[in-house]
Amino acid sequence: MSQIAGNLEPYLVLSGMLFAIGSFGFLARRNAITMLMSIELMLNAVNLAALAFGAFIPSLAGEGAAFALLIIAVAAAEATVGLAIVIAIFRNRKTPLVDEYDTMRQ
Amino acid sequence: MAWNRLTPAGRVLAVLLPVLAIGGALTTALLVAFGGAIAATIGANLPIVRFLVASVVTFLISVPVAFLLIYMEMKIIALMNLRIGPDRIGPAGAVMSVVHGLKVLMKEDYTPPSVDVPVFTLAPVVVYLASFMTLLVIPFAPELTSMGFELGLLYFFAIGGLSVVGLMMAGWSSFNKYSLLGGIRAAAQAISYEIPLTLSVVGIVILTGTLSLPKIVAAQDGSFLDWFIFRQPLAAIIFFIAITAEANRTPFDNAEADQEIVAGFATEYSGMRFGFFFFAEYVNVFIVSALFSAVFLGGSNPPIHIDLNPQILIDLSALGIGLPLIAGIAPVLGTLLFAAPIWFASSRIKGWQALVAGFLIFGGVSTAAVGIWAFVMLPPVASLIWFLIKTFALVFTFVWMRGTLPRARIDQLMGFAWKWLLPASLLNIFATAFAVLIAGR
Amino acid sequence: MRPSLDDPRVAIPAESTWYEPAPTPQTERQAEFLSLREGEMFVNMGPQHPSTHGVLRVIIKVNGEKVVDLDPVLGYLHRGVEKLCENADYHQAICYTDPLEYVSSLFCEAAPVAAFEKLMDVDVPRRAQYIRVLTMELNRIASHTLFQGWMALDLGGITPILWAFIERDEIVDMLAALTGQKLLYNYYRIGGVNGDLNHEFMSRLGTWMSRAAAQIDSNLALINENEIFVRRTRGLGVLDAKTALKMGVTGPNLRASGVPFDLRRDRPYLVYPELEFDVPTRDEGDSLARYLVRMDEIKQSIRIIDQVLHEMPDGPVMAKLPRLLRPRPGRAFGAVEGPRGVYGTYAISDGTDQPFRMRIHDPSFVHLQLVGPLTKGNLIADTMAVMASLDPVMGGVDK
Amino acid sequence: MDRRLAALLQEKFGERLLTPVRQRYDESEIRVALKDATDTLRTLHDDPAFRFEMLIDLCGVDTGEEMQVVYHLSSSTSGDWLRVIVPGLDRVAPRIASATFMWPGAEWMEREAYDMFGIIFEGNRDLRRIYMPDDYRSFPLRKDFYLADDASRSPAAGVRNMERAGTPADATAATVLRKSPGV
Amino acid sequence: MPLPDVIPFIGLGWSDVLFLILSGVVLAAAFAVVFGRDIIKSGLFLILTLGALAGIYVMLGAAIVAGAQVLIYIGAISVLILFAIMLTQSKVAPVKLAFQTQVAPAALASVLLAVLFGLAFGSTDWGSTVFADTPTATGTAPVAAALFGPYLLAFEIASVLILSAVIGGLYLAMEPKADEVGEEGQ
Repeated sequence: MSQIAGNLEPYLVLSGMLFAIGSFGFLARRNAITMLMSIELMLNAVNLAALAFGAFIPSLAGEGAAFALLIIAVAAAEATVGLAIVIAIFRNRKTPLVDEYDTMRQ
Repeated sequence: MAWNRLTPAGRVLAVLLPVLAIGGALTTALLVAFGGAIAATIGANLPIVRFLVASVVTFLISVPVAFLLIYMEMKIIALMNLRIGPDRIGPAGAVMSVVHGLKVLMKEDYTPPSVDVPVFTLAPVVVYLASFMTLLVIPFAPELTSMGFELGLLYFFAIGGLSVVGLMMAGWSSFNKYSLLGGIRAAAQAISYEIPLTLSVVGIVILTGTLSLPKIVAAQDGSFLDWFIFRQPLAAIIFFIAITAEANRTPFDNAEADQEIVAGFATEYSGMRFGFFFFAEYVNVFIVSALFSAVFLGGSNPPIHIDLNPQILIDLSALGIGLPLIAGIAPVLGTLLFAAPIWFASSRIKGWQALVAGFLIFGGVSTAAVGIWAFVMLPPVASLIWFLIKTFALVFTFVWMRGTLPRARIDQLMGFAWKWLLPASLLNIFATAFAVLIAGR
Repeated sequence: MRPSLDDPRVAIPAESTWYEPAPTPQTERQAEFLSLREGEMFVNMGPQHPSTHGVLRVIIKVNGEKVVDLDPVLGYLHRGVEKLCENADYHQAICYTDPLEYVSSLFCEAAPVAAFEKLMDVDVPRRAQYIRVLTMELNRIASHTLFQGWMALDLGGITPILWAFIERDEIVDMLAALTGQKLLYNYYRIGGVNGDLNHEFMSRLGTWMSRAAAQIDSNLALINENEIFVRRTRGLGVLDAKTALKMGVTGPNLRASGVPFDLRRDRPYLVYPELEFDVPTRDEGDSLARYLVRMDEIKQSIRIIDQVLHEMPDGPVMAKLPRLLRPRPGRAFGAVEGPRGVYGTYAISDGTDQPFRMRIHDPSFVHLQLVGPLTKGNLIADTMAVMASLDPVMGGVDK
Repeated sequence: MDRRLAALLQEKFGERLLTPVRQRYDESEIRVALKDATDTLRTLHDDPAFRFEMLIDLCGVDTGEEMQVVYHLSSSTSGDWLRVIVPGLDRVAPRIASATFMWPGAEWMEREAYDMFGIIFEGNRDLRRIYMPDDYRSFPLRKDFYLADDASRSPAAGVRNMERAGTPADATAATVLRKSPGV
Repeated sequence: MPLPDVIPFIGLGWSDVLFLILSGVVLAAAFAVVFGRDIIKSGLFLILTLGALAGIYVMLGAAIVAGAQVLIYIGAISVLILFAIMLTQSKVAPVKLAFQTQVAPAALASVLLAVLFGLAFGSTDWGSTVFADTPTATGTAPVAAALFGPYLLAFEIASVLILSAVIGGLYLAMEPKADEVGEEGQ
């Protein structure tokens, strides 16, 4: 009936592509906040994989969602601290661009 | 052609009537031809149809609800201010808010040149969508819940929190400093108050063991002492304050504080896009009132159960041919009955005036009779009426607060959320959990 | 389309200069004001803004929500009344001054009338003096009740202003019965008042006096004990007595800082020395104190009216004066204590029928200077609370 | 009380007063020269015998021949009011020291006097137009600024403009309509 | 007459179409997040990505995770990110290139990563591990059992982490010098 949505692989492929996009953003963007957003994308990719495993492997029924919830909690903490760091650095250095965060050099 | 001589209304009618006639004929023909098939399809896909109908109905009732609340607010605040309020359009100005809506529709929908057009256009839609989508889970009555699914409360908080995204979009895209300040204020306020809002109902979730709103309402069945406002008073207070802030109402309406930042996020909006913000605010007031009455005031449960159990249900089918006769004769007779004493009462009253008055009185009396009959005989109607009474009592409270209180300052607002409401809600959770442990559930 | 901040192709200039070129600073102070530090921006309020009483424009330099600096821009209501008065004769000059402070215009008449009477050595009949005191105190109550409503309105409360308007309406109607005008009374004349008290005024006044105190108390109960109101005004915009004196502050704003300076007491005019009343003062000097001092003054005004009604003598209400007034050359300064402070008129006569120079001193003008110093470091919302508590009226500020 | 003030003023300032102390009703009036103005004000403010701590009013006066600056002071100890007139400012380039060093509240009143008369108060940090727009060129309360009806009845040839683009230096005595040198 | 299981002409099931639409939205919005020039739009597209992902979570039968996703990710984290953007992206914000100098190696690495994932998923023989043919809905009970059973320690550690994050965030975002004027109006 559902050739795509009924299988595990499409979800995993989507997760992998999302992770790759996120990693590109993390590596290539200069803006610290965009990098944080890319990290959120990667974490969501992991979430998606965990949920897919939980949905398709009966022995992991509860574990997938539990993992996803834990990841969301950790992501919230990460975002809070990350944004606080960005704002704190911004207050001193007046720029959100990471390649200008070269305090050690001066 | 006579087209040029037609008034605007006449032109509308000239187009509309043929369209309606042709459309009606086509629809009838289709129904006759495929009626059975359509009915079968609907019957086979009941959940999907139910969802679609619920969505459409929810969307449709959100507008009259907004109109009603706007009228209520205008009139109640006017009474508190010793003014008359709207009194010209309709009886006691009752149609005023509809006219407001029409006015908003007809105004120019101006887009300032420097705004970020897609975001600017999308923002009011997001706000309105977020507020009306939460209407889906409101348990008006046990039989009248659009979608009573298991995670109703979570859904409510999740979707309700989306509106702040729309406010921030509006604030940012308007390219106006007032809007930007309003958007930032809205975001800070929403993030801060969502936490005590969510935490305050955890005690109830512990007690009921469910996140489903119909089940929470069902858990308060019994007398009014079973309502959660008496079992969780602290949670009720926190929840009430937090929903006031979530709905951006006085004294927490800092996001659109007109004395400070003109209209906040809505400063650059006009026409229907402003109307969306405007309606969303009032729909929000209704929704948070409904949620409060469902969670804390027993929702559709009556305060005290009185088992009337009347057996006066008339079997209409037993009347046979008498039914259309009664339906045809009763209005005429009733109208004459009420008109006669009025006509006799004074010689200055003309016959047609007496007839009109009689017809109106008959209409009122028969509507009231049918309402009382339905209230007694049909449990959903009684539940709905109880639910609406509670909800509108809360709406009145919100309007009352707006008429009474000045606005809190933004730092006092944030400090209150973090320093008082959050610890209090945590305390409430601990106390509830402890009590459940002691009592052994 | 707005150019994107993140777009590498466009170099975006400072945000404040996108549409309106920044004005070139003319003074040291303005240069300091116009220099933005990191994270600061200008927010313009007015001349059309919900909380500026009249057409005041305030440019606020904010850092987030915090007000860093503030620059009021005046002149949107400037009519050149002083120049007009120099080109009118003495009677005409009085009615030019009427619309200055339109919420309490009797005081704006009283000051030039006092100055002109000094120039011409006129003795005002005692009954006229009593009538002036009576009407001025009524007008003071009208102004203070309106202030209460404004104060609440600027803090977001919408009801008190409509309740406050009950009293103001009644007083205004009363004065309209006496003077024929509801807003700009034009009642005082050099050497007396225009017409004796009439029956309608007296009967309305009697009815009103019988319930005034209770009614005003109930109005005060609307807002005085409100927790939000008190929290937003207490400790806000504290003005100490020394600064207040240096800044030339007068009236209730000065008395809220603890200086019992009241012209009615310290430099008596008309029949005030014969009347018994207190000068309410507060020591806190914050917005709440400024509000409460005004509310206390309402009660004292009712007390004064009561005494005036009991002691008013009979007699003429106008002194005998020639039709054409040509005072001797000289200078005179007439001052009255108004609801906002000292209204002064400095008149110079050169022997003709027109004042050679007529300087109008308005307290709102002085008090508006304080908005900047008092709001620095507070939030945007506090600007409104401070401005409302100083109670400037733009008609007087802009002359 | 007032007599005492007159004697005190006479004693303190002596020959610095341009005219004897004038008293009329409850007002006392002294005139000091431009060069003595700052010292006089400071003495009046600081001397424990006077303590004129409140500046009630500050204004400029154009007599048609010269500019004057008039201060109205109020004493915080005795309740006396004093008018200090500083006459003899040049009409072409009126300049006087600012009073903001003692009364910061004089700032706007000096701005107003500058706006209306073109009097430059040296030491005022914010001396710019207050009522008139920034690009306005003339000074409306000067006696060489005509109102419309003045312009029409003026004896000079033709119609004169109400607003004269220019600085105080552009004004000449011939354009002044109404002079009162005596006041 | 119920709706057909397979959409005519396309040959895909309803849930397949839904999945394709949602995953298309996810990928397109994620691309917009990463490649967007306007950072505030990147933030808005991030919200779109997360919302579409929540839809996929619902398809996977994890409604509670979807709710948490919307509540926490969209309602809190994204709004926080937008907030930070509004705070930091003032006029001195970048008038320069959006990408680092190593954009090409980064792209190469990401593509390699994607290929690697694809190879790994393709070559893995799930065989008997995957039983379900359609995603099985997860109620709240098994999640709670997992969270408070075997993963209790992880749960507690996460809560401690959040607490420390709150404290750390407060400390970092505090004003460098204590300027108490007008704070809290006390």
